[in-house]
Amino acid sequence: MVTQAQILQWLQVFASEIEQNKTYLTELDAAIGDADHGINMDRGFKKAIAQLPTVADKDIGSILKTVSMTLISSIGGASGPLYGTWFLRASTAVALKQELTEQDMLELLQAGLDGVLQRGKAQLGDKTMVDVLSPAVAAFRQALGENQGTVEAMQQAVAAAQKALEETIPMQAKKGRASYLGERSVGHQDPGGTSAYLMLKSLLAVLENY
Amino acid sequence: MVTQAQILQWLQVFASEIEQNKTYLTELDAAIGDADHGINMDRGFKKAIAQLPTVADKDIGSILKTVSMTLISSIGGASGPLYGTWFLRASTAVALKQELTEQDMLELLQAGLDGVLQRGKAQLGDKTMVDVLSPAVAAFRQALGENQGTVEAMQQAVAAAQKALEETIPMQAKKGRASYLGERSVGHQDPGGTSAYLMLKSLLAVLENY
Amino acid sequence: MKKLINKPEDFVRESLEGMAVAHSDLIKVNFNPAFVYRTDAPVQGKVAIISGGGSGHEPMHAGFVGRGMLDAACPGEVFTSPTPDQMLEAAKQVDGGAGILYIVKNYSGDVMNFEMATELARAEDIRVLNILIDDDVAVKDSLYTQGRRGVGTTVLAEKICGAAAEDGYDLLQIANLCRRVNLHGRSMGIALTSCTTPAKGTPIFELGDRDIELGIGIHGEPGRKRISFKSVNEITEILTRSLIEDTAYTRTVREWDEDKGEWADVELIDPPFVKGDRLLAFVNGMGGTPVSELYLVYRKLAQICQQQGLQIVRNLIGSYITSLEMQGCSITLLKLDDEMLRLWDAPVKTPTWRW
Amino acid sequence: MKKLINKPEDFVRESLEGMAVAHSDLIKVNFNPAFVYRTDAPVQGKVAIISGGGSGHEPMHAGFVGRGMLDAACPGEVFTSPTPDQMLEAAKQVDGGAGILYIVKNYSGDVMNFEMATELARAEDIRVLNILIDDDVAVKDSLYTQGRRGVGTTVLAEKICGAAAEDGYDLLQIANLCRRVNLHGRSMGIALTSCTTPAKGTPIFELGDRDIELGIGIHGEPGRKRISFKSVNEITEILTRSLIEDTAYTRTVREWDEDKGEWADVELIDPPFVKGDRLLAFVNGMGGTPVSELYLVYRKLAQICQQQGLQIVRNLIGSYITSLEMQGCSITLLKLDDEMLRLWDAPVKTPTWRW
Ligand SMILES: Nc1ncnc2c1ncn2[C@@H]1O[C@H](COP(=O)(O)OP(=O)(O)O)[C@@H](O)[C@H]1O
Ligand SMILES: Nc1ncnc2c1ncn2[C@@H]1O[C@H](COP(=O)(O)OP(=O)(O)O)[C@@H](O)[C@H]1O
Ligand SMILES: [Mg+2]
Ligand SMILES: [Mg+2]
Ligand SMILES: [Mg+2]
Ligand SMILES: [Mg+2]
Repeated sequence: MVTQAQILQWLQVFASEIEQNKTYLTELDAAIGDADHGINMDRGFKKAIAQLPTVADKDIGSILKTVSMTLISSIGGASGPLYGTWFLRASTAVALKQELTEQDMLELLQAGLDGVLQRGKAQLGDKTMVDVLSPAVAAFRQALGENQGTVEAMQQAVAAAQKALEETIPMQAKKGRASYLGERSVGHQDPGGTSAYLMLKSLLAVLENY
Repeated sequence: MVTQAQILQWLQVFASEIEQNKTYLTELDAAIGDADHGINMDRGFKKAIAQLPTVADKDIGSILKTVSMTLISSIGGASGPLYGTWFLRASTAVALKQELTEQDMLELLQAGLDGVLQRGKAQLGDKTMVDVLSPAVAAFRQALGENQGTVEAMQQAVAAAQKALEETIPMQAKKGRASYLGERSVGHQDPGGTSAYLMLKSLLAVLENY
Repeated sequence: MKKLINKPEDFVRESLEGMAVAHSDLIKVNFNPAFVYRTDAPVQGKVAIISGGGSGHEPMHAGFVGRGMLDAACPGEVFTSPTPDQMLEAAKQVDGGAGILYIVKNYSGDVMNFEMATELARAEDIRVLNILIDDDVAVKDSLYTQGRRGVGTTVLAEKICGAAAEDGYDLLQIANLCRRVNLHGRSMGIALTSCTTPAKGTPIFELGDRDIELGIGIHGEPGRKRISFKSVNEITEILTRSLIEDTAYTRTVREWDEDKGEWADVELIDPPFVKGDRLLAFVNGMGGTPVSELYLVYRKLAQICQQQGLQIVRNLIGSYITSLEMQGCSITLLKLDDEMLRLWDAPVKTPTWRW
Repeated sequence: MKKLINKPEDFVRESLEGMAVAHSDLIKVNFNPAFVYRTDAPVQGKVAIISGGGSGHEPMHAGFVGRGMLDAACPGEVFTSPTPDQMLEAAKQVDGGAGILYIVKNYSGDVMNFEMATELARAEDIRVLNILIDDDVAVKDSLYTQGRRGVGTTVLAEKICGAAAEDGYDLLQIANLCRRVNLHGRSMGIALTSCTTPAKGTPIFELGDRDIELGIGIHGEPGRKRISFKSVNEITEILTRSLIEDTAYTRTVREWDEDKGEWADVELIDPPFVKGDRLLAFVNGMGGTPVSELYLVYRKLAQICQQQGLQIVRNLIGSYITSLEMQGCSITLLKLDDEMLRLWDAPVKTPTWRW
C-alpha cells in the first residue's frame, strides 16, 4: 500500500530533485530546445510544493489535483500542459483514495501516460517524455502480472525508464521544439524524458525508504 | 622655390602617408574619440587625389582650392572643416602662383593655421591639431628670420611639430570629442595633431627629395 | 550577463508594470494571472482578439493591444508559453458577447496551453475559436516535426484581424480571415548572434564568429542549418528565395468545431506565391539589429521581388517580433487581397502603432 | 564583425536606398550629396527644418523626415558629421521661401560643418538660422570641454519644431521655440556594450563583462566614468538623479545674427527642474537593447519622478537615437509648457512616427 504520506513525501523529493537538476535539465534543453526546461519545472514544482500544506490532510486524488492545477498555471511551455495533464489524470484515477494498492498505482501511472499522449499526440520514438513514461508503465504492469509488489514493480519501472531515457539519445525528435533540429537532434538526451525519469525515480526512492 | 610640381607631389605623398597610417590614426582616435579619424582623412584625401588630374596644369592656388573643396565635401566630422579651411586659406594666400618663395611658404602655413584657429576656436594646449601646427609655423618663421632657406626652415618646422606632437600626450583635451574624457584624455597622443604632423612631414620629404 | 533588469524572476512582471504606467491611456495590466488588455474592454458586440506567447518577443504581443488590434495579450515567462488560466481570465475580461479568437503560434507549448484554455472557456460557455499561425518555411515538413512555427505572419494577422473586429466582422468571419492570412504568409529568419535569457544568464546557444544560424526560431531554437557568414545581399537572397520558391505546404491542424463541440483535425494548404501577387513585405529585426541594417535587407528584397514579378504594395520594417537582444532578421511575405489591404490600412492605436 | 551589410563603404548609401524604396510615399533621397527630404518639399510659405549628423543613430534623423517633422535630413558617414555641401543642397531643395532652421547637435564636427553651410547658404541669399542642441548632463562644464553634447532632446526638438513649422510659425518663432526646448531638456545615457562601426570592423571601445560606461555619448565616446554593473533600478536612479539635480547650466554658443549678418556669441542658461514641472519622459534604447528592458527603466523613472513631485504628462519609449547595435539606454526629461505639449501632440507622418 502506498500511503498518503508517501505521496506527499514523493512530491517533496521530486521537487528537490528538480531543483538540484535545474541547470542540468536546462542545459539538455539548450542543446536541442530553448534552454528553459529546468527553469520551467523548478518554477512549477516550487509553487506546487508551496500548495501542499493546504491539502496536507486531503485524499491523494485531491493532492494530485492541486498539484496539477498549480503546474498548469505556473509551468507554461510544453511541459506545463503535459505534466499538468499527467497529474490531472492521475488524480482522477485515484480520486478520494487515502492509500493506493498495486492496481491503483498501475492505474495512476497509466492514466497519467494516457493524458500526456492525448494532450501531446507524440508517438513512441518521437524523442519525448512519452519514450520514458511508456516503457515504465509497461514494466510496472508486467511486474504486477508476475505478482510482484509495488516496490518491486516500481523498481522495474524505473529500470525501464532509465534504459529508455538513454535510448532517447540516438533518436531524432519529431515532436516539440527539438523536432526543428531534424538530424541535429540526434545525440542528445531528451530533457522532458529526463525530468520524467526523475519523477519515477523519486517515487521509487520514497517507496523504498519511507 | 617650391614648384607647382612639388606641391602636387606633396599632396600625393601626404595622401599615401594617410593611407598607410589609416589604422594608426583611427586607433589613436579610438582611445580618446570615436575611432574614425584615419577613416575620415583617408576617404577625403583619396577623393582629393582623384581630383588632381583636373588641376594638373593649374596654379598652386587653384590646386589647393580644389583640394580644399574636396576635403570639405568628403571628410566630414571635425577634421573636414578644419583641413578644408586650412587648404582654403592656404590657397588664398598663394592665389595664382606657380611657384612659392620662402615668404610665400610662410604665408601659406600661417594662413592655414589662422583658418583652423578661426574655425575651431581651439587654443594652444587644448590638445588639438593647433598644438602641432602652431609651433611648426613659429619654427618656420624663426628659421626664415635666421635667413635659412625653405628646406631648412621646413626641417625646423617638422622638428618642432614632432616635439609638439609628443607634448600632446600629457595634455588634457579641452576641444573636440576628447574633451569629454576629462582627465582620461591624458596619456594619449592627439589624432588630429598626428595627421597634421604627417602633412608637414610629407611636405618636407618632397622638398628634400624632389 | 548585462541587462537592464533587477532580478531575473521579476523581469516579466516589472516590464509589464512599466508598460502599465507608460500606456495607461491605452492598456491595463492584470497580474496573477498576467494579461494586458484594452482600457475600454470589453467592447460590447465586438469580437475580441486575444493572443499570447512567451515573453522576450516584445513589442509582440503586449505592444499590440489597443484599438484596431488586440483586445488582450497573455505574456508567459521569457520564451515560455503562457498558461491556460491567463488566457481564460483574459477571455472573461474582454468578452464583449461576440466571441473570442485566440491567435496561436504553432509551438507545442503554445498550442497545448491555448487548447486547454479553449476547453476551459467552452466549459464556461465563452465562445472561443482558435487559429494557428504556422508560417516559418525554415521548417520543411510537418510529418517529422511539430510543423511550421508561427513567426512574422503573427504580427500581420493580429493587425488585420484586429481591424476586422473593429469593423464589425463576426467570429467566424474573423477566424476565416485569420486562417487566410496565415495561409498566404511565409517567413524565414537568420541569427547573427545568440541571446541570453535572464533566467539562464548565459547565451542560449553558441554561434561562432563567422557563422550564422539560418532558419532560426524566435526562441533561439536552432534553425535549418548553420552556414558561414555572408553579405546582406546573399543572406536576403537565401531568405527571399526560400519564401518565393516554397511550394504548397500541407498539414493537419486542430481547430475547435463549434457544431460538434469538440476538436477537429483540419487539413490546410498554403498556396505558393505566383507572379503578379501583391505583397506586404515585412523585414523584422530580432531585437539587437539596428534599423539601418534592416533597410539593406529591404533594399535587396525589393530588387528580388521586382525581378520575380511580385509587387510589394505595403511594407513594414522594424523590430516587432524579437528574441531579446539577438542580432539578425527575418523576412515575412504576405500575399494581400483587397480586403486584407484595406484592413491593414485601417486605423490602429496601440503602444507600438498609431495610425 | 557580423553585420547585415555588404561593403562597409557602401553601408550608408545602401541603407538610404532601402529607405527610399521603402518610403517613397513620404520621402525622397538625393545622392551626391546625400540628403533625405519630404516628397512634397518645398512647402511654399512654410519654414523648413533641416537636421543631420553622422549615420549610425537611426531612425534619427532620416526616419523623422515627413509632414509635421523634418523637411530634410543630412546623413554623414557612420558617426561622422555630414558635410556643408549636403546641408546647402538640402536647404536649396526644401526652401519654401520662409527660411530654414538647422537643428544642430553640439559636436565640434557638426557645429563646424553646419556653420560652414550656414555661411554658404547666406552667401546664396538663403535665409538660415541655426540652433544648437546641447542637453547631455554627463558633460559637466563648458569651460574645459566642447560643451554638452546634443542627444535625446534633439528628437523631441525636431518633433516640436516640425509641428510648429506645419502650424505656420515664422523662422524666428521656431528658432526661439527650438532654443527653449533645448534649454528645458536634459539627457544622460549608459552603455552596457560597445558597438562596431562597419569601417573600423572592431568594437570602438572595450568594456569589461562587469562594467558599464556612465554618461556615454551616442558615438561611443567614453562617458563620465566607468562603473561596475548595477541593477536597472540603480542605473535609472543614477541617471534620473543626474538630470533632476543638475543645476543651472551656463554656456556661450554661436548663433547667426541676422541683423549684423555675422556670427554672434550668445549666453544661454538651462534652468533646473523644479517640483510641479510637467515633463515629457523619453527612455531611449541605444539600438541593441530590447524594448522590454526599456520598460523597466521607465517603471523606475516614473517612481522617482512621482516621489520628486515631477509630473510625467507624456512619454516616449523606444530606440530613436541610437549607436548602431550598442546595448544601453538614455533618459531625456523635457519640461513641457502648454505650447510644447500641443505641438508634441500634433499630427506627424514620417517613416518612424505616424499619429
Ligand atoms: N507533443 C509532445 N508530447 C510529449 N512530450 C512533449 C511534446 N512536446 C514536447 N514534449 C516534451 O517537453 C520537453 C520540453 O519541455 P520545455 O522545455 O519545458 O517546454 P518548451 O519546449 O515549450 O520550451 C521535451 O523535452 C519533450 O520531452
Ligand atoms: N575645435 C577644434 N580645433 C582644432 N582641432 C580640433 C577641434 N576639434 C577637433 N579637432 C581635431 O580633430 C581631431 C579629430 O578629428 P576626427 O576624428 O576626424 O573628427 P571627429 O572628432 O568629428 O570624429 C582631433 O584629434 C583634434 O586634433
Ligand atoms: Mg524548452
Ligand atoms: Mg573622430
Ligand atoms: Mg520554452
Ligand atoms: Mg567622428
